[in-house]
Amino acid sequence: MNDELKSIWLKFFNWVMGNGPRPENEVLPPEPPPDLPFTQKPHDKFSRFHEATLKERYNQWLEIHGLHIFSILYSALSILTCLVIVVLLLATVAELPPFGHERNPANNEVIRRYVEHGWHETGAQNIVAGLILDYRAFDTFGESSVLFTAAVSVLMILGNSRSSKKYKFKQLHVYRNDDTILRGVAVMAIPVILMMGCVVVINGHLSAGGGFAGGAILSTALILCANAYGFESVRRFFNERIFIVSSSTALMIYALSKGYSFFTGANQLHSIIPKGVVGNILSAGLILPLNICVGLIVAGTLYGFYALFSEGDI
Amino acid sequence: MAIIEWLLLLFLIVCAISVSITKSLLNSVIIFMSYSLVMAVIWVLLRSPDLAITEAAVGAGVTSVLFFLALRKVGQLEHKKDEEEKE
Amino acid sequence: MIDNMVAFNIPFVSIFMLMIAAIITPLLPRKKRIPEKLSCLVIFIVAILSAYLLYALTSSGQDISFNFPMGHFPAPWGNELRAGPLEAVLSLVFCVAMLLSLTGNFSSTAEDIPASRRQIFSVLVNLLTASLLALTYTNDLFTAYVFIEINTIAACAIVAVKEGPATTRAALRYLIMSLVGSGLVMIAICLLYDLTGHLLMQNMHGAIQVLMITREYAMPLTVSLGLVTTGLAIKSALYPFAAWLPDAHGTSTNASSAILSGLVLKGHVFTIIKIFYRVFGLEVIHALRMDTVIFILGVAAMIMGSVHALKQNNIKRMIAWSSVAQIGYIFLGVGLNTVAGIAAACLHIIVHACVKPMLFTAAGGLSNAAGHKKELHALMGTFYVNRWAGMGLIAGACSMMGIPAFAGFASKLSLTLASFDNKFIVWALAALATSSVLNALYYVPAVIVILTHNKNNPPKPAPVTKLYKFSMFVFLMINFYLGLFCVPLLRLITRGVNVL
Amino acid sequence: MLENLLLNHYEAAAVILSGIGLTNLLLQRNLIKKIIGLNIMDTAVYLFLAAKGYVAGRAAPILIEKAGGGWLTSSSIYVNPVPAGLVLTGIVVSVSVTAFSLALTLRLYEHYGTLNIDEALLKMTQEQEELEAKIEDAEEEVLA
Repeated sequence: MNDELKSIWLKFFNWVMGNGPRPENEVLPPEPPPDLPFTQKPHDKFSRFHEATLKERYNQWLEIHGLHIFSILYSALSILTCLVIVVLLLATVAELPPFGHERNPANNEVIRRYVEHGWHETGAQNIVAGLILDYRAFDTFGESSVLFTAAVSVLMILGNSRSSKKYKFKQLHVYRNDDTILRGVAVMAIPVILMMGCVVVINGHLSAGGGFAGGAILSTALILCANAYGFESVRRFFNERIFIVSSSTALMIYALSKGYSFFTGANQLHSIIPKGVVGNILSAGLILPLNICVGLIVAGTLYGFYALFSEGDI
Repeated sequence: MAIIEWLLLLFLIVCAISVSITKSLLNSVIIFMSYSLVMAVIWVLLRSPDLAITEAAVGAGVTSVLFFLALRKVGQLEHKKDEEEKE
Repeated sequence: MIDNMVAFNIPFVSIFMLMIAAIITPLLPRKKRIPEKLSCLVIFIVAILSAYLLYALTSSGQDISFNFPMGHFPAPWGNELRAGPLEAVLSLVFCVAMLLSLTGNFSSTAEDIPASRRQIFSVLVNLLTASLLALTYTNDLFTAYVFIEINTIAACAIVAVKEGPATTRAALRYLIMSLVGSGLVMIAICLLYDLTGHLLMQNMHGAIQVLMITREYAMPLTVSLGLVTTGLAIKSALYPFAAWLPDAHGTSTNASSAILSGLVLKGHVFTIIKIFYRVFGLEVIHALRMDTVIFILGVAAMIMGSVHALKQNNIKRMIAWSSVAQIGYIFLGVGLNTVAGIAAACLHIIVHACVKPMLFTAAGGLSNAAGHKKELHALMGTFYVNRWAGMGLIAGACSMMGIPAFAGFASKLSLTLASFDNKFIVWALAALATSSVLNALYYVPAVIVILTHNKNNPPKPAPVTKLYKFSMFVFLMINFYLGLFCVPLLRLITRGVNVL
Repeated sequence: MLENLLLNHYEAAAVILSGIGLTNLLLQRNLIKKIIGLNIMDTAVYLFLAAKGYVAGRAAPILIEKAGGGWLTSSSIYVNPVPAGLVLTGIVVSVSVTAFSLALTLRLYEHYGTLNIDEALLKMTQEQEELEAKIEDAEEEVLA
């Protein structure tokens, strides 16, 4: 029994350390250069009297042992830093308000208003959706902009490497006709995934989920489609142009509708957007259209990341 | 219930440490993926279903896929280089 | 409150205009450099709006500042923007400096960057300006975090916009240091939220005052202040954390270097000032001893930045290290921990935001005249080829040395005056003097080199566009204006700090 | 102190994790591991925030329907929704940053064939020296 446990532990340990049997395609970190062998030639008899100065000796010693010592120092330094940070933060945590207590400073009048009046002020059943898309919508607009910024930056850095010969990356996915199993699964799975993504997006104000989670689910359907039928077939309905147009348009609708709401709110004008009845699909004012916009942006962007990383083009 | 919480938190810490010490990049990405999944479970325990769904879809899904793709690309180049050297 | 409804909406309108410009730019045609022209136009409009806001806030003679609720819910339930004279001045300066950095380097951008990337470059410039304005105006700590992240990604991307291994490496290094910084800021925001239960600055301030009186949670408060300061100090390249800066600012295209050095660092410094002044309050900062730390780091940065700059042979890297020294001046002012010190620091932010883009634009013009070489000895005699760039470099160097009638003199004078009623006066004056001498030691040789006639290998005359001359002219005018008429500006800033 | 730590066990675990992640981000020399470290740090901070929103014995912040119609809206039923909102924003930010930094890493690998940022610097200086040597040779040839 004990031996079995030991062998299991050994296997796990080897796996963690990366010593176990490896698949062929596995990626290894570049090997550190081996310690320099003693390349110094033996001194001939005449030069024996030449005393190496201290500096020369030090340089020789450094050449031979420097890398090793440097790596040891490096690890020691990292462990030390880690310990210092952790101990400092642990000392801080020990003084923080207790976990899960209802009289903590964070549970104040702000939270009470969100919970008690959020449903008629925003019209959303999911308090978190009302919070991020109505009370604190500016943050969420910033968040979508972060995603947009990352999307255009990645497009700039990795884009167009399929067409130009300058870069070495080859296409990873070679379209194969004989992958019937994957295609069979994809035919069944893609509609289900799409439907589930849509449900999560559309019910964002009623239940857990919302635009971001739903968009991520939608993007997996696109990724599966690309894997089963090749990137070319996805490119028929979703290419770089459509990617840019759809994300920009969705973000634009988001910005304009939320801008209208900010403007009317700050100037105390009457907003024409109805709140609806809490609990219905068509309720919660702007939250439903905003969730759909966010879902579109996220689905497009995440699929775009996938395509850019694997092919260098959308 | 409390024991499960402790076990999950301990698992997270073990994952984080093994990510830092493992030598194989593929292993560290796989460990990170399981870390994200356990994090999603912890968020369910902390009564935040929105976060759990998002983390499961994004942390364990999309982020790990991006890491795998990056590794694959690096590995592909490595193989290509080997071939060139053989030739 | 403010009665003028147009001025009331300006902070919101300027941020949203820039955001919307960024969003539609990918849809525009690439021909005739339309995307870049659009972003210049939008930034120009925002500059005019900010100038109007400044006029509306100060014309009545009273110190006015107002809150702009983002949405139908007032604070502490929704997000808020806040604008006063100081915010208006800063946003005006940011827009003007951004605009001039773009127009001054219009032709060098076209040489360095292919057309498809230039479109995305203008998207990133718009986003960067929007995030700077949002950081200036925001009244909410979490909104600040989100826009810091936009700022980080956009800043790293405009380093990487010029193709090539060196820029990629520099951008990656910059990104990693920035991410460490934003991670620390995020931890600090979480701690502060847990201690106060608010994210809005003035509510946090109230809660922290109560905590200081009851002496609860002293340790977490100190740690969170330390973390947020360290995080933002990494992003604004305070000395021990500035190793990433010369690579990033030295290798990128001229417009990017000018924007990064002149503006991006300043956004983070101003965030630190806001957190010190509005969230914690000067007494709390003093009680937690953070002012001394900041002061010492500022002095170290002033000296060490110049020492590093002395060693450089590449002119862009030299100017980049000089930025580290100038950031030290700003932190010196913040470390004095008085209203006068913070006003002097803000004046130095403005001065540096106008002078550093001018220096980078001038260096770009000179190295263009020397056949794209950036080594100092290669620039010999380039003054006589591109006189506008030469004059820009000379004026910038004079300004950095603190010669009277140039912009840098004004801020150094106000820093000196601010340090008079402080216990660190000797140290502050010694540091100011040493740093000025060190500045002279590396700027004067550069000026001498470009003024020496190169008889063996004279630089070939390169065409200088009208836009370049115009931008350099405006830069020089701003420089002299700041040097000669800084007193009303300083008074305005002091009023702004009082209602910050 | 130890009792407090046991009481705040979620926060304690979160700060340990964020310390590990931060150290990885700062001191690992492999870029992919640095980025994984970044992700660990981010999720750890989010764990900290989510733990701060939890209140013992309360339900998730989605309104529950009353038996006879209408909604249960007493604030003593639901946990704090603010941290959840902040963390949602944060997750998006961290996935964007991850994608961006991985893209830069791939470009670096294309140029230098290494994932180590210090080795890249070494190779860069070597390449520059070789380039300068070549230029000098060419100049000498021209002169000759």
